[in-house]
Amino acid sequence: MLIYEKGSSGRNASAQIPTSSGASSAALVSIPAEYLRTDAPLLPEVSELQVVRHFTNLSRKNFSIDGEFYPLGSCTMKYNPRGAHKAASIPGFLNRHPLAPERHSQGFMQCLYDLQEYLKDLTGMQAVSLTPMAGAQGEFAGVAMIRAYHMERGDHERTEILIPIAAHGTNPATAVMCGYKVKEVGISDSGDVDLDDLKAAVGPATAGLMMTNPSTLGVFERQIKEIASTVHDAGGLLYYDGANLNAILGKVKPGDMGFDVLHMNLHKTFATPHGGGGPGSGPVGVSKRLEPYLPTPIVGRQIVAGKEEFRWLDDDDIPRTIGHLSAFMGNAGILLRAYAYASLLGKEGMQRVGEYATLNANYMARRLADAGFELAYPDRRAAHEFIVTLSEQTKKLGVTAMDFAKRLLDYGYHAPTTYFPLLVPECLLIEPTETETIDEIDGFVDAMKAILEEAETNPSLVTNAPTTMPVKRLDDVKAARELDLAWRPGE
Amino acid sequence: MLIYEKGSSGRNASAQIPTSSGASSAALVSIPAEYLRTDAPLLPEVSELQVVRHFTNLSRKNFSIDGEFYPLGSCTMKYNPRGAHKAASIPGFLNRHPLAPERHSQGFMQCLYDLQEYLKDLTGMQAVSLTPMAGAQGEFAGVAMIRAYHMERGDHERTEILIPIAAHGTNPATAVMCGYKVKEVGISDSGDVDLDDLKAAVGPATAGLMMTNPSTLGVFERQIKEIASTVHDAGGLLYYDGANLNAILGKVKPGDMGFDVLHMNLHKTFATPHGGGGPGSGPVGVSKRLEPYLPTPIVGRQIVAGKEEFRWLDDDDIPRTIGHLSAFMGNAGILLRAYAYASLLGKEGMQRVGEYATLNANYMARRLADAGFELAYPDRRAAHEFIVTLSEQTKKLGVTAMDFAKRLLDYGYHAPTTYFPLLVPECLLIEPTETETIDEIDGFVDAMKAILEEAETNPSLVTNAPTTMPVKRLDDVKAARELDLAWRPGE
Amino acid sequence: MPFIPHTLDDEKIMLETIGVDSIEDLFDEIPREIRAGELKQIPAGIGEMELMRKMNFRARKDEVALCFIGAGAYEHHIPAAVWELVSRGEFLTAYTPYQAEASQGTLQLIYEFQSMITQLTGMDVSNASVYDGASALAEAALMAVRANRKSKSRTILFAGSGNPYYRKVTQSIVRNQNIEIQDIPWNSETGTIDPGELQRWNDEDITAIVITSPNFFGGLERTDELTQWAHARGTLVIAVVNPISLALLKPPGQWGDSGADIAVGDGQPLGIPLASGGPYFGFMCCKQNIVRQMPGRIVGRTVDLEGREGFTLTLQAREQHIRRAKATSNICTNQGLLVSAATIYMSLLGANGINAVARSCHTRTRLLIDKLTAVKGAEPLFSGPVFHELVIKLSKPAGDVLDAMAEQKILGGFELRRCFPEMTDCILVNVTETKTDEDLNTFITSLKQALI
Amino acid sequence: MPFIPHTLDDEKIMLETIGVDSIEDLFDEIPREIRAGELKQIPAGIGEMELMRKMNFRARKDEVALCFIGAGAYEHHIPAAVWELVSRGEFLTAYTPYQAEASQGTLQLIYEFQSMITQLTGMDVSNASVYDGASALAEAALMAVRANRKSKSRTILFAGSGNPYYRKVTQSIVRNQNIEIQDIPWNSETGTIDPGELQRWNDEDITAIVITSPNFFGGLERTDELTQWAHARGTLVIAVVNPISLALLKPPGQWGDSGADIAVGDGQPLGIPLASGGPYFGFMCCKQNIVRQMPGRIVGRTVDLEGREGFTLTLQAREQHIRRAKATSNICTNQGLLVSAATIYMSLLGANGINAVARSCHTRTRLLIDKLTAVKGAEPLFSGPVFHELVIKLSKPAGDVLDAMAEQKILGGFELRRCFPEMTDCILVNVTETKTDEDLNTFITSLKQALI
Ligand SMILES: Cc1ncc(COP(=O)(O)O)c(C=O)c1O
Ligand SMILES: Cc1ncc(COP(=O)(O)O)c(C=O)c1O
Repeated sequence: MLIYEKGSSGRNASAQIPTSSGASSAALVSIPAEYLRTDAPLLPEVSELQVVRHFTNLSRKNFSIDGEFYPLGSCTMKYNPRGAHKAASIPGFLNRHPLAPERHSQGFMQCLYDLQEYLKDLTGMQAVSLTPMAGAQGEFAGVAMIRAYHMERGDHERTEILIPIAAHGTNPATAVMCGYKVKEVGISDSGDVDLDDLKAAVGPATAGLMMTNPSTLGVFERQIKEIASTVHDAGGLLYYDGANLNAILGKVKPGDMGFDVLHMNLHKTFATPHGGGGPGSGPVGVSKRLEPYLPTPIVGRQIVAGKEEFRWLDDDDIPRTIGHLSAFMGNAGILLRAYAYASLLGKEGMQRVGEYATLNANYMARRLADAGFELAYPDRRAAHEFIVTLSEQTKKLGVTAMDFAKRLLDYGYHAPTTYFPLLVPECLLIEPTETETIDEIDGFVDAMKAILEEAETNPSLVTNAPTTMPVKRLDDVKAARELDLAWRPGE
Repeated sequence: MLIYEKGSSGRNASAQIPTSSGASSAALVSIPAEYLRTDAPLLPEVSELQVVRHFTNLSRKNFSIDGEFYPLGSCTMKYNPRGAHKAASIPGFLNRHPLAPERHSQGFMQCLYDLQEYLKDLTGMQAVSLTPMAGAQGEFAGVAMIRAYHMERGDHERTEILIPIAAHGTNPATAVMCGYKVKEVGISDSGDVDLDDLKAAVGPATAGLMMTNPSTLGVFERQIKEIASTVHDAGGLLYYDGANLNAILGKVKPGDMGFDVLHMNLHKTFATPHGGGGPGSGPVGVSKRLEPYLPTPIVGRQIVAGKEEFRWLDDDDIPRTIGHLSAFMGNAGILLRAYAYASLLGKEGMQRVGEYATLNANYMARRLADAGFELAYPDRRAAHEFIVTLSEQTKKLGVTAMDFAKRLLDYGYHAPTTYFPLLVPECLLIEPTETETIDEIDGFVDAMKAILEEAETNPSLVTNAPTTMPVKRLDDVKAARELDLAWRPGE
Repeated sequence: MPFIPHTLDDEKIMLETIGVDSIEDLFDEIPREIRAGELKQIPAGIGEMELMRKMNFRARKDEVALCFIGAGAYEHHIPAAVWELVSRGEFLTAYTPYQAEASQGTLQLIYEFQSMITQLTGMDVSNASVYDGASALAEAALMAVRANRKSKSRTILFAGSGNPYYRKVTQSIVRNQNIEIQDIPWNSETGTIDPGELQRWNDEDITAIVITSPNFFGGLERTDELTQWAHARGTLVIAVVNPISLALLKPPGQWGDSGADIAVGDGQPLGIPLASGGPYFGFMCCKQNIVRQMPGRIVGRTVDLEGREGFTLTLQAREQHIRRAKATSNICTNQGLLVSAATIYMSLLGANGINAVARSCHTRTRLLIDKLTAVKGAEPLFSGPVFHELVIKLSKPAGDVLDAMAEQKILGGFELRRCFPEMTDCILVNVTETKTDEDLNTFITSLKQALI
Repeated sequence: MPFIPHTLDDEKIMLETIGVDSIEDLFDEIPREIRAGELKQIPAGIGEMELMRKMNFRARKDEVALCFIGAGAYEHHIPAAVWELVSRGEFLTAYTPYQAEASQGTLQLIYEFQSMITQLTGMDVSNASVYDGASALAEAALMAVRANRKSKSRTILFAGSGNPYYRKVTQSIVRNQNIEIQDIPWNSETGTIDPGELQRWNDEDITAIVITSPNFFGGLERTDELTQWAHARGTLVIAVVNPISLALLKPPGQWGDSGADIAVGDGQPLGIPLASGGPYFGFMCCKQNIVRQMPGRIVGRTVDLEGREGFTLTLQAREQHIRRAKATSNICTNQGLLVSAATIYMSLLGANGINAVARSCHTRTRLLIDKLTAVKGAEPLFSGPVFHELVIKLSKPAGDVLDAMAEQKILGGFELRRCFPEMTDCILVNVTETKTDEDLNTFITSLKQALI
């Protein structure tokens, strides 16, 4: 039931409504009638208890990390420390206006400065800007910098971005947003980039190559050095999609792989909460030659009379910047959470992230393989994630990857990513993350085994799943055909 | 699964553990070995995520006001404003040490002083002490004051406390804790006290009478003036159990009814959260003659150099006090919440509480009666609560009040209080409270109707309920016979 | 090992199962020569206790007594229930609702959000949010270029009284697609756009016009006339609005005869703390006929196999994960949690409540203007109606005055010179329902002193 | 109408259904002459915004920089997860788990609590809490009188080095039942009880003895000898303990040969904020053989109709709602929410974590003692081992010194004169893991200045 349907005309949560004393209509006279609204918008008319009860109950219809194992590949659904959340919620941070003068912002700015330094170290890049508000915006910033670089050099013929076919959808979409054409590059059977294909594709039109490593196939691109030199030799730049940084945190730095520019997803690698679809944060890091183009503002540090002082570096300081990407300074609160997380982990902790994420993934992959599931790349090490393909089961039993995914919900596990990357048929992309125990992983494997048995003995249990959720499978076709995107009265 | 069973030897939530640097064992040398523990206590060994996930999931196995309509009679389960919770959680309050000097406590003490004044006004009493930590401790304080009063007057023969049979169990238990014998007083068919019985019971041994009004039968005691004079004439004092104050808030003051002493349940009338069984707070109010005995400390106010100052009144100021009832000053945080609640409601709001609590109860009673349920006191006004008796259904259909209660859970409603008061067979004591909407009440009535129909057509649906909860009915006999009160390893 | 639950035994079992000797072996596909050395800039980890201590110390440095800066982010009362609910793990730690059956909570909430925000804006449909108000405007510009098939110019007019930061962000984002932004100058007396100014574009192919009202200076634009001009010539209208104002002021869906085509803004005033600038969220509404050009997630109501009502992501063919290079935008993660907060805020306040907030903001702003008459050397720069924000012209350089006020921990306003170099003695001052009479008096006293 | 959802229409329908004209009619059974007039002391209601403003203002008044007062309530680090979880509506707004099937969350949690606290204390069984440590002691005294059937004297010995506030509360509560409390004097050099002192009661019928360790002065008592003396003569032993200390110090279940009979204390150190003194919770454990004399709720593990594990309130025949006048106590509402916090705290910290906290407290206390040697006019009063608290004797009146320190917002300790009138120049100082080296230096510097 919608909150609208719980309302009743004239009901309200009056403790939240400013008393009318402060809102005499005499003052409104100063606004001529033509500017005023004459009808009232239809919003719910409910009591405070109704609101609390409604949203409490809605929340209970969600799976979440706090409630369930959530091995959603490529999304790094790991524990979001409550301490980081609390640290970012201290009133002094929460009430700070984004345009407060620098001298009333030193505490906040110091956190950001420190975070910039940490991220540089972790990625091996020369400079970092924290402003992009999610991975995709980080990608935008990165490719826009590549473009600015070529443009400034008068290199106008570079109109293409190369992208391996397994890439996340944001990569090609970003390239287009930045005015580029996309050229796809194939993948070999081993999961590495098809070097021949790359060499054929690269050329004077190549502005750059976007890739993530480990790739979205869950394996580390072993020829990365050769790829880098191939692209660089052709005059292109290398973009690193940092969504999979968790896999290699502290183990290998994108800068050392030869990347010129990257973004990180703090809402993945730095454990800031995903919030049911955001907010995120996608800082960008660059090598020396792209530094002049970084998006602004950035926090700078100077020593004044022996004292550390932080100040905003903006367009005046970075005149060739690609510009601002948000009204203020990005998702500041998420940056604070990431800073808190990094502080809690420290340098050893950071290193362990990659280690145990990788350990969990390889253990889980092995156990699933032993249980009879087919790994997409059985001869490769799993990075922090790996792919199971159920095309065999689909063919033989008529039970698809989607059916497995839905049935997992009944077993109390969130489904892995399904049907991505598109390259692998009937696939599940599984990422356990380092914060899960061996017991959770074993439990998941047991559920997969049980579902496989169901699929063999009683497939309708699987194809009709889920049955324990608030709804059964939804009619997506109807949703798209008979668009119902907002409640209207009289329904 | 118990949290213990999720643990693994050596696992921990290390971000919470002080670093060993501060805990060198050299310092421990100053504690001789004979004082030290040699074995480690068995506590869970789990990660922070495991803790968060475990308790998140446990919480989801609870009904609560935030999630469900919870008409538990005599418990006043109404909305607990989040604003009051937040106000009491401001760091300045949360971090204040209870023994901080007065000059660093003025903000806190002012809130308590204000609350004392509000409560005096609401109850019509002369003075208030906030220290009792729940209703039962308030009762203790009240009866202890009655005892101190008689003792000081040398009135040693008064050894009995009179209590109407419908009273809450805490009343007789309290009387005994205070060294009294309990004498029960009967109730007439109309739900009022049986005056003849009272007159027969009262006498020189009478120390006092404890009662609540409206009574736990959900009706207002109409002869209250006569009862008061009967007891007073015999030299006894009148104790008011304020658990049912919600019914008459702002409508009638216990002081005006003739009561000498009372307690209030702030966790009921003042909407502080019940917390799964506490904390509560049970301030006491007294008439002039009991004022010297109030439990300490109390907040006093004085004007010093034109400025308001608050100070603790303790045993030196109130030498005949019955003493301290808690190590510090009662459930301070609950008092702050109650103060916040009173501030939000203000005087008009306070008055409305009684009005709408009564409206909801009478509406619900009428609707249930119309639906064929038998009210215990059909000719009386319901106060904030009322009683339905299902003895008819029990006899005819073999479906008891307990069965109805359990089946209601399946319908998403918390059960009313069952089998209390003991006086009325197969009863449900129902208290909707003023914060529920007509829709919730109608929904509950519909559920009751549906269950009645089930009881008539398919009684096993009701007698086997609940079926949608995490467990079915539990084996209470086994629980009491084969006591299992703590997890031990190897189970 | 913070947050890593592995015991030595666990690790042993796992390594054995995999068939390797050490965790190090799992990285053997990474070429030796690129393996990372030690981290140099990151200190050793600290416990939560030390973290809180450090962060409390830093946060305290930034505390002020009173803040009159608005300029796109506004201090409002946020009901306690909002963040208590939003912080529930089930909202906070869920992801994008890809598995609809296990995400009905978030999905229904977004549907409710779409319902409410379209009511406030008076528009037909809404998406589930974009990053912030500024990037919402950039997306709106790109969307308008896609939607306005008749226009070939890729030229967008920007009413220059709009938020200059939004202007900058839009510029950063759209310039890669050869879109040109031209500014409509504002009248220096009213601080708003004279509709007559548009005449100079009468003969040009203009793809869309961006109208911000209340504008950056708090002024109300003549939105009806501007909209009429645009629609008369096939130019799409992009409205930039403040959601709180919309319970009081004419919503974009009612501008002119047929309403704006796209309406965007920042949702921050709807229950989101200032928090140094984010996370906030951008809202984005449009007319039904161009919904397929909208970027971002959209939730639709449908039924399940048994006919029960349910909610799901819909029109996904617009999005990058399906359409890749042909998507309407690259946006993926948006600002879900903030949308949750706003939805709860709107539910608690209702239309009357938001209207009361808007009225209170307005009345208190008027009160400040009244009190200003007693201050020598400070007066409103513009005539004309404003909503909760105004420009004050000072007799001294604004920077000095603001510095003097800041000494007393009062942030007296936004220094307009930061965006408009010529406005050296002007400040932009915001007053919301949070400012008591006493606060206004404090402001006035402090301002007076600073002007001496 | 804050929190009342009735619209005029609702009200009309309801009144019609009931068959009355007005709400007023529903009160017609209340005699006219006692109906209340207007409320005089209660001001008009305010909104949540104004409330928060007022409360923030008042709370700010009470803030201090550093607090070294312990005396029964101790500042510890509280993991953020604790109160985030406890504040979930399902814990916060549920009631006593009367309907077990709809309260398995709370019930299992209490069972887990009972498991953990009995482990810490080394006792057999625990209840679900009483109000606080002091009232727990009072209940323990009453329980001992019931449990010790052989003793007729109703006399309880109280080791005088115990918490004087606990002593007072116990006195207030037990005196109505003709129970006498006699004090065992403490040795003025060690600040603890000499077991030899007990000889004077050798020939008397003593029902129980109360031993507090660490005692009020932080000193560790010779609990083995005291327990042995008591048990040798049929006297029950009531232990009063600090739960944090129990991961380091010998728990009451191991005192003497057979352990204390009842162990109580305040659970505040386990994740409960100082909060001006409450709500905290009292824990209460005992030996299995006297569990039926225990007051309060107890949760047991059992099975449901289908054999599934489940939890329920048990041994309810001890309680007032069943046994009424014959109940073990009148306690009903206890401190459930705080028990929840403590259970989560203990789960997060584990045995190693609590041990580390205890060690850190101890080490930091020793550090303070070391630093004290540099302060003229301040030295530890007692010899002998202490846990995280100690008495410092000053060369000046304690009140003056503490006042001077308080000027700098440092609460230097508890003024012992408040409980022990003769100790005019002594303060009781507590140091926990929250105090950094810098904090200790600040304390020392401030103390030095105050002593000049
Ligand atoms: C590989 C990859 N790249 C980019 C992104 C985009 O990041 P965001 O959703 O933060 O925009 C994602 C997110 O799912 C991803 O998995
Ligand atoms: C009528 C009545 N009296 C007294 C009490 C005892 O109050 P408390 O549980 O706060 O001790 C209750 C609580 O349920 C009650 O309903």
